Amino acid sequence: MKQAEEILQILKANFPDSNLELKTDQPTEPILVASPLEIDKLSMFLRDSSELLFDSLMNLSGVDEIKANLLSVYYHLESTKLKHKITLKVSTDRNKPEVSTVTEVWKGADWHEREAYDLFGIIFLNHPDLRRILMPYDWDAGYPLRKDYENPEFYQGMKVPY
Amino acid sequence: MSQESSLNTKSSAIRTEEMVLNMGPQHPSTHGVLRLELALEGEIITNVIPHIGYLHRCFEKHCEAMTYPQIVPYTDRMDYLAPMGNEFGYAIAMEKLLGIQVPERVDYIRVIMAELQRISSHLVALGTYGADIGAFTPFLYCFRDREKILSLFEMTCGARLLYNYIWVGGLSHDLHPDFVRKTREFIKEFRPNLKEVNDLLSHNRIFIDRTANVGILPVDTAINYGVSGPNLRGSGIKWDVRKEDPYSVYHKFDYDIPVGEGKYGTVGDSWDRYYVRVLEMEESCKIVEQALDQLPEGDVQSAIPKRIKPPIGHVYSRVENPRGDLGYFIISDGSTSPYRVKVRAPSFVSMQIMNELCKGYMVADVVTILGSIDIVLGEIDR
Amino acid sequence: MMYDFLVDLFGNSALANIIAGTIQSLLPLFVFILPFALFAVYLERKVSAHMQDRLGPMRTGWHGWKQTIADILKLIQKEDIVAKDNDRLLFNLAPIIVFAGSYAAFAAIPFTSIFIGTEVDLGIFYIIAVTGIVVAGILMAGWASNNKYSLLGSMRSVAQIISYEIPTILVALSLVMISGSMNLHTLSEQQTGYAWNWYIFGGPGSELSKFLLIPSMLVGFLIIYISTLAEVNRTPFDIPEAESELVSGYHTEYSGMKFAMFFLAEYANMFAVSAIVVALFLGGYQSPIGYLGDLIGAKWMIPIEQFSWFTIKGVFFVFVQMWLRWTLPRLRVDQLMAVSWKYLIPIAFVNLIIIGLITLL
Amino acid sequence: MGFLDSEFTDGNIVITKAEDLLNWARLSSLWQVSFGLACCAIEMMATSASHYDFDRFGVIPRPSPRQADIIIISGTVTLKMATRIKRLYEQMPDPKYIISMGSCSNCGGPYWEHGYHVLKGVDRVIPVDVYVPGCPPRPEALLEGLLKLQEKIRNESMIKKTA
Repeated sequence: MKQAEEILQILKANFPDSNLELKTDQPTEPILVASPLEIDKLSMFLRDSSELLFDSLMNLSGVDEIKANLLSVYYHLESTKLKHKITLKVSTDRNKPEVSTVTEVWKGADWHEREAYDLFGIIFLNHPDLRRILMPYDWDAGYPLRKDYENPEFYQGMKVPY
Repeated sequence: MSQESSLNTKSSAIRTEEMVLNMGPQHPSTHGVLRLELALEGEIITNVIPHIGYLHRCFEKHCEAMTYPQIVPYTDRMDYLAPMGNEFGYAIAMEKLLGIQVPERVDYIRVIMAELQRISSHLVALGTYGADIGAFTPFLYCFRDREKILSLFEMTCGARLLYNYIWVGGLSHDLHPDFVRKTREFIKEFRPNLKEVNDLLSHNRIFIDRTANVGILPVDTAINYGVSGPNLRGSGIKWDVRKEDPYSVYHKFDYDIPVGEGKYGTVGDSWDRYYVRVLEMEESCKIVEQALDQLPEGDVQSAIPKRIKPPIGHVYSRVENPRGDLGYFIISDGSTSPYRVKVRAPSFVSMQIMNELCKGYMVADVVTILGSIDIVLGEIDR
Repeated sequence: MMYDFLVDLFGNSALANIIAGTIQSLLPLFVFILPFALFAVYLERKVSAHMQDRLGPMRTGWHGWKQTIADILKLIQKEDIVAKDNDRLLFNLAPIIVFAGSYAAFAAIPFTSIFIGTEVDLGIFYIIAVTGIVVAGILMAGWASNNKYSLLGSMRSVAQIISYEIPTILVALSLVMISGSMNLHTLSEQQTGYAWNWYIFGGPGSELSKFLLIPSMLVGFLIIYISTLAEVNRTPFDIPEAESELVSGYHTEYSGMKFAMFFLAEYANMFAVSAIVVALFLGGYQSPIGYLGDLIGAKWMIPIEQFSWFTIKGVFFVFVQMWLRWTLPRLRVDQLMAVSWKYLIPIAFVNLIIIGLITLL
Repeated sequence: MGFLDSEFTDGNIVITKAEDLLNWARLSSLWQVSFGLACCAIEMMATSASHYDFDRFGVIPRPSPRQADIIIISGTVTLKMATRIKRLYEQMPDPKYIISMGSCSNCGGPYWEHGYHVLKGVDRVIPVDVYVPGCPPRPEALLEGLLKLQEKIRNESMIKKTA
């Protein structure tokens, strides 16, 4: 059982070049902010390090932070063996949203990442099968959960708005 | 001539080809509108590609447009076999974000409802599983008992399927004066009925032959995929959010977490996943009985905030739904509706193991494995 | 018998022969098979409903007795769909062959001591051979539908029917060894008297060999009942039309009357196989307790009584088939094959040898 | 109007009686495609189960659309699903009937405003005979919808055009 600060210290010791930051101004859990292209290496370490053993990815959610012109991904991790949790966050440019995939680390991330791609257009680099998942494969009207999304008038001849 | 010779060189082996079989979206046993693309070698499965999204009802978009109390009915419609659990999860998450302490009676009633819902949800899982394997009668027996639970819910809040009962900070109605007596009566008559289903299905030799040693899920794989709930416990690990990350008043009750033991085959096979559900119903009965005994008095609406306007921030909270670990990730921007809500749906995660489980089995086993995972498409697609 | 009567009636000419032949061959269809199939469908729905705490059809007539009539009348009205990629000829031919195959089996089934469609000396052999045509029809249906579910269903069905014919034949053979006849009429006549003379209790006579035969006959009876279940695709062997896997198997693509033909053939078949079991083991049309007609000296009543006994026994086994269907789950296709090849066939062989040795005594 | 014309347009006794019989056959044997979409499908299952028993009215589920007469659209129709439903409808043989069960398939239901992926009413792709309101409708409501459909079939005519 480790607190977020201890986890940050361990990570800092192992990844001296990365810029990791712990945001504790939140009313609930603190967030560990990492860099989007390093998240795969970081995750691999989080999973395999004997002190941390984050063997389970509880949740992965994309968020559109339109005011900061960013697309973010939140990772909620848990260790079923050591019973501790951590929230990671990576942010990437809205015009070129690229994040390294963590499917190698947690296989369950596969569909979560596809969903984030489908609904936000976040591109997960090296993802084995990055296709739309919830929306139709031929949906070309953009990414519905982005804040500036506009619904098309028709899809395959069917009227979409009420 | 050249063609002939090329044929001759290959004639030693019969030309075989993979057959692609499309199961769904309209298929009797896909439990809704799931489409499975099966690559077959004869009747042996070489690959399974699930296609989801046929029921994508834009839950997360609706959350961003609705106010916090308005979201509750939409949560009902995600896992429509366990709406009480969904509402419970949402209420817990919001109360964590708002810092509300609900009266004890509210907590007890919520637990009773969630556990009754677990029984009713597992009954559907059992019944449809039986129907998948070919035994149709247990399905009707299960629905008969489920009707009784639904009438208990109806008595409390007036709705049969989607309740809008558990609100942020309280409940929409207090219990009906007859509720306690009728629930006790239900549990009394439910136990023998469960035994009947067990005799008819669980310990039937044909059923065991069909499900034991089929679709074995090792614990490591399950955790790596993030599988939770009865599917994870079927693999033999005692892991339940109610015990690991206690919420509400679950710590006050005495109950067991059933796990798969590999009674008729290998630990983690379809039969284990199925039987964990049967045992869980019994445990839920125990919890409901204890909660009814200890039920305190009080006002169920005293803690409901007049206007829900949480501080800027985020919360991740989870509950043990019948299908597993249901998580809500809510980001608030300080206004009356959330900035972003993401639901970690247990079926969404469990569905990913289909390919892993099905490889090398036969077409008939796809149905067995799919049924043993017990998915709800409303939750997968949201 | 019946044929001669009809030929006499129409004057002895070539035309009369044709008319008599036609009437005689259609008679069982209209008098027995169609009404029975309608009744069996209704029975199935009622039996299943009452086993499942339901009521079943209630709105058409008293307790919904007209339900199947409505079903058939509706199916006649339905559009007959032949899709573009179906093999039109085979697609249209398949239901006829399946229906004809199961219907032809009725020709050699002895309903009473005086009425039997055609008294062939190779009765058992004929029935087993002619029901084999059904296999061809099913395969045609599956292939012509150009649908993967249909194809898988028909493949499974063919494999299943052929596998399960072997134990059926082996058991039938053991009876042929005891009785020395393949004629079902003769077989039934041999079991006359009381229930004690039925072949399931070792057959007529009172020598030692009869008592030695009883265990073997019980085993044989079980084997033939299980394998006939599989031959008519009933649970736990309803794999070809396994609803939860293969939609509805080989008849997925059929609509309207063609589907009705498969549907009726299935129920006619259920009775046909029960009739074979009854004729071989349970005395055929013989009464277990003697005839009322004998008692009051009205000889004309005996055939009617025999017909009732035969129908009662047959319907009872049809009822057991339904009972099993609504109780048991279904096996997987490899397990199904294992049941036949690993258990039923070896046991039937051993049984056959034991019976052979006993008859030598 | 000549005598023969009136025989056929007003309907003579033989035709009317035959028609009644055929209508009766159609309305008392409505086989349903066993096809569920969303929450309403659970209520549809409950309707076929012991307590409400659809079979009383002669409704049995058929897995193949080729052998079915009615399709109950039980739940939210999404854009991805709409084309499949249309195809399913086309696979069914005539005469065929449709019951739209629940608000979602009637008009989009609670998803009418922000549902970017929800078809606002199944009648945008296939013709609907009976609409059953509710979210989800109770089994009794679905039974009522079925009785309404039976009434509609009872008044059908081969000769007279019905609306």
